[in-house]
Amino acid sequence: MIIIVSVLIIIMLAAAVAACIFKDLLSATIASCMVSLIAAVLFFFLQAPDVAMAEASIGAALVTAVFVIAIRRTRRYEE
Amino acid sequence: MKKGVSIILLLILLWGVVAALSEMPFGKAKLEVAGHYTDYGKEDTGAANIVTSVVLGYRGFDTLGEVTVLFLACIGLAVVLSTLKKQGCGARQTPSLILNTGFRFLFPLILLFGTYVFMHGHLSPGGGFQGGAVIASGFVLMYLSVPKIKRLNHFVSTLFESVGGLIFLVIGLIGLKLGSQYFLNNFLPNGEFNTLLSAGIIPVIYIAIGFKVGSELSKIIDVLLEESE
Amino acid sequence: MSLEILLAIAYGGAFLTYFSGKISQGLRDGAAVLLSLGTVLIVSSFYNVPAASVLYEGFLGLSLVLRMNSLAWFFAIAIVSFNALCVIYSLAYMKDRNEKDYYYFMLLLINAAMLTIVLSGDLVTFFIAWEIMSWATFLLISYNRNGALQAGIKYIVLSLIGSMCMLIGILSVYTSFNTLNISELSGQLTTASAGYKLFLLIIFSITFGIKNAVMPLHTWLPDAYTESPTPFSAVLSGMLTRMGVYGFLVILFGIVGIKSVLTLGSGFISYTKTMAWLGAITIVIPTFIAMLQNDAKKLLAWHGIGQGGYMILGIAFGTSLGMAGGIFHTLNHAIYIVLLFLSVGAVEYSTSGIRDLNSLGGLFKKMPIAFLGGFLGISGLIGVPLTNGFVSKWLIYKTLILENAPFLAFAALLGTWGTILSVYKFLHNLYLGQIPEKHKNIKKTPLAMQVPIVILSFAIILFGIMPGLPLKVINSINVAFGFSPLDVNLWGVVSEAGTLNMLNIFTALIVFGAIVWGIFRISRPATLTDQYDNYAAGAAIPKDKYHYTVEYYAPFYRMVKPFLKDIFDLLYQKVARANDFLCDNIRKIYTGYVGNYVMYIVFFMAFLIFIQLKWSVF
Amino acid sequence: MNEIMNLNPVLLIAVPIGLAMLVPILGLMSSKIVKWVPVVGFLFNSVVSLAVLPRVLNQPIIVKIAGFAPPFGINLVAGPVGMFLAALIAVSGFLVAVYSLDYIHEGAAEKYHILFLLLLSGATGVVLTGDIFNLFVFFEILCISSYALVAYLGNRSGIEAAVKYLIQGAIGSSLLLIGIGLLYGQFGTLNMADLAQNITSFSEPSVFVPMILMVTGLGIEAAIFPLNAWLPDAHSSAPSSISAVLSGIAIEVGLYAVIRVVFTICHVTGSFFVFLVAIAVVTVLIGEMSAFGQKNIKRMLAYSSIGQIGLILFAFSLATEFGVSGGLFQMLSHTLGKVLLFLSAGYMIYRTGSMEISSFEGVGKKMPWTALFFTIGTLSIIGLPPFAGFSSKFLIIKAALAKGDLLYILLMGIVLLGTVIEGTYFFRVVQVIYFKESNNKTEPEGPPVSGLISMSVFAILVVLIGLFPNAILKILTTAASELLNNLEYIRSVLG
Amino acid sequence: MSFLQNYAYYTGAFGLILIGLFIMMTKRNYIKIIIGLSILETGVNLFLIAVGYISGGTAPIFSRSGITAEKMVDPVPQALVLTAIVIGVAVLGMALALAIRLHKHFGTLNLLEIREQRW
Repeated sequence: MIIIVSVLIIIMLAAAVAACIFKDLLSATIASCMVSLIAAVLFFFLQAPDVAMAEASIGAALVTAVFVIAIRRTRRYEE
Repeated sequence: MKKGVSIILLLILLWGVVAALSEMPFGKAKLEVAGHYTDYGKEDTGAANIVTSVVLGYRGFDTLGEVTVLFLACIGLAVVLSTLKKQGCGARQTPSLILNTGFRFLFPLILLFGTYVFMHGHLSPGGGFQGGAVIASGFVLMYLSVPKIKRLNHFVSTLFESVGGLIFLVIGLIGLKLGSQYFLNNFLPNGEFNTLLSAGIIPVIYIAIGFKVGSELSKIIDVLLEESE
Repeated sequence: MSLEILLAIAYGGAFLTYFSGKISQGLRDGAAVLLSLGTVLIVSSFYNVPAASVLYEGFLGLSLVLRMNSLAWFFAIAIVSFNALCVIYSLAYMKDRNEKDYYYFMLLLINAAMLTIVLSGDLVTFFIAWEIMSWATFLLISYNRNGALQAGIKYIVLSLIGSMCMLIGILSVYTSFNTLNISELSGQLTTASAGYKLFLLIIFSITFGIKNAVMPLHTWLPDAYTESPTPFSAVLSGMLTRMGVYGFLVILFGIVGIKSVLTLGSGFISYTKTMAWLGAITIVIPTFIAMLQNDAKKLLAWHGIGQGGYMILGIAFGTSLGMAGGIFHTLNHAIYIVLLFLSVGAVEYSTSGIRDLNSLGGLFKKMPIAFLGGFLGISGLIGVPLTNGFVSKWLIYKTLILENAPFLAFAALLGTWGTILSVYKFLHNLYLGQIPEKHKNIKKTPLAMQVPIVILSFAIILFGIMPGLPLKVINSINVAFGFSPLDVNLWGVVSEAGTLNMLNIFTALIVFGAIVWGIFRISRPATLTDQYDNYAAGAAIPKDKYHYTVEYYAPFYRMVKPFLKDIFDLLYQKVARANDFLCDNIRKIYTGYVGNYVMYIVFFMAFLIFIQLKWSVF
Repeated sequence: MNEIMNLNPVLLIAVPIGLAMLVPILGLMSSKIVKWVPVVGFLFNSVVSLAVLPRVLNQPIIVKIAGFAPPFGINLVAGPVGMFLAALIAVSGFLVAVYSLDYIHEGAAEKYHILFLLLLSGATGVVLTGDIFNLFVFFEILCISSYALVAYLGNRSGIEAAVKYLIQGAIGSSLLLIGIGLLYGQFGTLNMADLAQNITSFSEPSVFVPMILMVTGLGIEAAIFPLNAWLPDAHSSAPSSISAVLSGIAIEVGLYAVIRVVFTICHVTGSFFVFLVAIAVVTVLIGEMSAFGQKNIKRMLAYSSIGQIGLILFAFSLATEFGVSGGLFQMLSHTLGKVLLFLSAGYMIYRTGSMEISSFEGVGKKMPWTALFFTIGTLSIIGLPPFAGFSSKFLIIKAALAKGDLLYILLMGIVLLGTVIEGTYFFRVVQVIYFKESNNKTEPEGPPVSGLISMSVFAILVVLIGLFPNAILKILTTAASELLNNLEYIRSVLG
Repeated sequence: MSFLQNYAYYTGAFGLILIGLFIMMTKRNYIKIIIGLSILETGVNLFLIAVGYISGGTAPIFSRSGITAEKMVDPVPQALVLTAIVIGVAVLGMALALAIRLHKHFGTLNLLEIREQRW
C-alpha cells in the first residue's frame, strides 16, 4: 500500500516539476491537472471520499477547463 | 542567481515546517473536537456523513462564506470580463460525431448523477459542492460538443444563484427565530437516521447549494467562453 | 466677562466674518473691524484682573485650562491691538484682491489662536492653539501664490518639526508628572533631574527657536515675511514670531524655573550661555545680511530675525533687568516692525506692488504719512533716543554689562551699527532722493492705511518718552516669575547700573533741537532749482532719474559677501534635496515586477523562521 | 430601541450577504433600486452595531452559530474590539454607499454594489468571528471582492494592479491556510480562544512557524513592510470610492487579524514586539518617503496609508493599554480621514479628468466644498489639532513615552520624522488646490448632493471626534484590555 | 519503510507547496504563475487532509453498520479542504479572467514587461 502511495507521490511531484519546466502552457496545465488527479486519489487513500470527489470534479476537471479556455484566449507558449 | 536565492529561502521555510511537523506525527489519534464530532455528530445533526454534518452543521457558517465566495467569484469574473468587446468568431473545429452523440447520451446522466450526489450529501460522500461541480462538468461537455454555442439562460442562472443562496440564508435566519434561536440552527426534525429525509435542514440546504454551485460554476465557464468564440 | 467668552468671540468672530462675507463685502469689513476692536476692549478690561477657568473638562483625561495673568495680559493686549490695526489697514490694502473672505477669516483665526496660546493655562491647550496657529499661518502665507508657495512649504516643514518636538516634550512631561497644568508643573519640575530638565529645555528650545527664528533655525522667516500679504507680514513679524519668546518665557521661567535653568551646565558650556551666544549670532549675521537686501520686505524680514536675537539675549541671563529688556523689546520690536511693514505696504499699494529698493525713491512728498511711519520705525529699530527701541536696548545693554559679557555686548552693538547702515538704505531708497518719472502720479495713501501708521508712530514716541507705562506691567510679570521688581517710574528705570530718565533726555534733546533749528534758521535759506537748470560739464542732462540708488553699499558688499552666505539655508536646501533624492530612490524597491514582490514575502517569512530556529531570538 | 439592542450580531454579516444575493433578482426587476441596496444594508448595520456596542462593553456577546458551544461550533465574539470595528465598518460603509449612489454610473453598476456589499460583510465577518478558519473564509471574501473591484474600471492600470494584488493575496491566503493546518494538527481545534488556551509558549518552533506563516499571510492584506507592494497599485487603480474602502477599512481589518493572531492566539511577549516595532517604523518611513515624490494623488494617498498602517502597528506593538487604545483610535481616525481624502479626491479627479496633482490647480475655487473636505482630511491625517488625528497621535506618543525606554523614544522620533514628511507632501497638495490658478476656465461644478452629504458627514465626524475624544475613549480602553488580556478573552468565550 | 509511512504524504504535500511557491517566485509568465498557485493550493489541501488522517482509519461516514466512531479519520480537515477547494477555484477563475484582460490590454503575459504601475 505504502509503496503504491509513494509511487503516486513521486509521479505527482514529477508532474509538478514538469508543470514548472514545460514551456508549452497547455502541457503545463495538463501536468497540473495530473497533480490534481493524483491528489484526488491520495485523498481517497486518506479516507476522504468527499474531498476526493470535490478535487476530482473541481480541481481536476473544471479548473483545467478554465485554464484551457484562458490559454486559448491568450497565448499558448511561454515567452 | 534568482533561482538559487529562491531555493535557499524555500529550504529555510521547509526547515521551519519540518520543525513544526515534528510535533504532529502522521496518523495520530484525533483530538477532542474531532472526537466530539465523530461521537456525537450523528445525534447532533442526524447526518450519516460526518463530513456533511461538520460542513453544514457544526461549521455551517464557513459554508455560508464558501457559497458567498463562489457567488462572488461569479460576479467578479463577470465584472472583469464585462467591458470586453465582442471578438469575431474564431476558427472553431466542428466537434466530432462521437463527441456529439456521446454528449447527447451522457448529459442527462451527468445531470442526474450530480443531482444524486447533492441530494445524498448527508448519507454518502458528496454534497452540494461536488454535485454542483458534476453538473457544471456536464455543461463543460456541452460547450465542447455542441457546434453552435448554446448560452446559459441568464435569467434562470441568476435565479438559481440568488435563490439558492437566499434559501440558505433564510433557513439560517428562520433558525434564529425558531427552536433554540440560533443562526443556522437545525429546526427541522432529524428524522430516521440514514434515510433520505433525515438530518433536518441539511438536505434542503444541500439541494439549494447544489443548484447554486452548479449554475455558478457553469456560469464561470460560460462567461470565460463568452465572447471568445 | 470670562475668558471663554473672549475666546468664543475671537473664534466665532472669525467664522462670522467669513460667512458675512458671503452676504456682502461691507458687512464683512465692518464685522472684521468691529470684532477685532471688540477683542481689544475685552482684553484691556482684564488689566490687573487675574482670571482662570476650565475650558474643557477631560480631553483625553486632561482638562484644558485658561488663565489670565500679567504675562498673558501683556501679550494678549499686544496681539489683539496689532491685529486690530492690521485689520483696519487691510481694508485699504486688500481692496483689490480676491478671496478676501478667506483672508479675513484666516487673519482672525490666527489672532484667536495666538490669543489662546497666551491664555492657555496648560500645555495641551498651548499645543492645540499652537498647531492651529501654525497651519492657519501656512494657509495665509501661501495666499499670494507663486513664490509664496515655496515659502509656505518651508515654513510648515520647520513648523512641523518644531511641533513634533514640542509634542514629545509635552508628553514626556505628562508621563513623568501626570499633569500638564503650567502652575502645577512649576512646583514639580524642581525635583526632576538635571539631565531631564536639559532634555526638556532643548526640545522646547527647538520649537520656540524655530518660531522665534533663532539663528540656525531661522530660514523660514525671510521668505515667509516677504511673500505674505503685507498686513499679514506685519502680524507675522509683530506677534506671531514672538510667540517663540512667549514660549521661552513659559518654559524657562514658568515651568522649569530660572534657578534650575541657571544651574544647568558648567563653565563656558551652559544652557543660558549657549542661548545667549545663539542670540548674539542671531543679532549680528542677519543684520548684515539685511544690509544687502534690495527687497524692502526682505530687508525688514532679516531685521526681524536680528531683533529676535536681542530678545533672546535679554531673557537668557535670567535677571530682572534682562527680562524687562527682553519682554519690553518684544513689544517695542512689534510696534516698529509692524509700523515699518505697514509703511512699506503703503508704498507697495501706491506703486502697485513694487518693493524693489533700486527702482523706488523720493516718495517722501507723495506719501508723507508713510514716510513718517518709515522714519519713526527705523529710528525705533536703531534705538534712537526718544523712541521705544532705545529704552529696551538700553536695558539689554545694561544687563550685558552687569553680567560681564563684553563680547555679547559688542555683538549687540555691532548689530546696532549694521542696523543703522541698512535702515538708512531702506529709508533713503524708498522715500528720499529723486522720484522716478513713472511714480510721479501714484495713488494716495488711503485713510485706512494712515490711521494705523499714525497710531503706531505715536506709540513709538509715547513708549520712548514714557517707558514706565509698559514697564509697570512687565514689572508685575517679573514679580510673577519670582524676580525682584525693578524700580520703575513713568519716565524710566532706576537700577544699580544707572538710571534712565527719558524726561531728562527729552528735555535735553528739545533744547538741542531748538539750537539746531535756530542755527538753520539764521543761515541762508536753501533755494530749489529744477533738475534741468543745472550744469553737467557740457553733457546732456538726462530726462529721467539720474540719482541712482542701485548698489548702495557696493564696496562693502563685495567685501563681506563671501562671509554672509546664508549657510544654514543652503544646508537645509541640501538636506531637502538629499531627502528628495532619497525618497525618489527608496520607492524604487517597488519595482513593478511581481516576482520581486513574491520574493519579499517569502524572504520576510524565511528570515523570521531562520533567526528563530537558528538563534531563538524571540 | 431595546429590540435593536437585543438583535443578534450575526445579522451584521448575514444581512449584507443576503442583500448581495438579492441584488441580481432585484436587478432583473428594476435597475434603479439596486443602488439603494447597499445604503439600506449598511444603514441597518450601522444602527444595529451602534446599538449593540454599549452592551458589549460590559460583557462580550458570544454568538454560537447553530447552537453548538465553542469550541465545537463556530462562534462570533462580539467583544469591544470586534463591535468597535464592525461599527466603524458599518458607518463608513453606509456613507461610502451614499457616495456611490451617483459616483458609480459607468460599468456594471449592479455588480459593483454586490461586490461592495460583500467586501464589507467580509470585513465585518473577519472582525467578529471567533474561529480561525472562519476568519480565513471571510478574509477570502474580503480579498476576492477587492481583486474584482480593483479591476472594476477595466483599464490598463486597474487590470495590472489587480493581477499583482491577486498573486500576492493568493500566496498570502495559502500561507494562512498552511499556518492554520499546522496549528490544527497540534491542538486539534480551530477556535481562537481554545487555541489561545492550548498555546503555552509562542517561541517554540511548532507554534512560532505557524504564527509566522499566519502573520505573513495576513500581513499581506495589512500592508506591513515588506509585504505591501501591491497596495499602491491597487489603491490607486480602483474607483475612488473603493480606494477609500480599501485604504480605510480593508487594510485595517488585515491589521486587526494580525493583531488578533499575535496578541490573542499566540500571546506574544517580549522581543517579538521589539521586532514588530522596528517593522512598524520601517513601514512608516518607507510609506511616507515613497509618498513624498508622488505626482499621482491616489498613489500618494495609498503610500500615505502604508505610513499610517505603520503608525498603527507601532502603537499596537507597544503592547500597553495606552498603546493599544491609541492604535485603535488611530484606526478610527485614519479610516475617517483617509476615506474623506479618497472621496473628495474622487470627485476632484472626476471633474478634472486626471489623477496628476498638478491638474488640481484652481480646484479650490471651482469645488470649494470638496477642497475644504480634502483639507480637513489632510489636517486630520497629519495629526493636527483640532481634528481626530491629533487625539490618536497624542495617545500613541504618550504610550511610547510611557514605555520609558530610550529605544522607544528614538523610534518614535523616527515615526514623527515620517509625520513631518507626510505633512510636507500633504501641504503641497493643499497649496496646489487652493493657491494655484488653473489655465482652463471650465465652469465650476461641485459634486452631486449624495457625494456632498457623505463627505460632509465624514468631515463632521473628524472634527467632532477631534473635539470630543472622550466620547469613544471608554470603548477604546475596554477594547485594549480585551486585546491585551487574553485570559479574559478565553474565559468569556469558553465560559 | 517507517519513514515512508510517516512522511510520504507530508513530503508530497510540502513538495507541491514548495514547487508551487518556486514557480510563483521565478516564473514570469502570468499563466505559469497561476499554474504554480494551483499546485500550491493542491499541496495545501493534501497537507490538511494528511493532518486529519489516523492510522488505519475509516472514512467518517456511517454507511455500514460496522463502522465505529473511534476509527474514523478526523472530519474537520475534510470540511476545511472542501471549503478551500471551492475558494481555490474561485481565486483561479478570477486570476484567469484577469489573464484574458491582461492579454487584451498588454498583448503579453510576461509580467516583466507589464510594469507600468511601479514606484
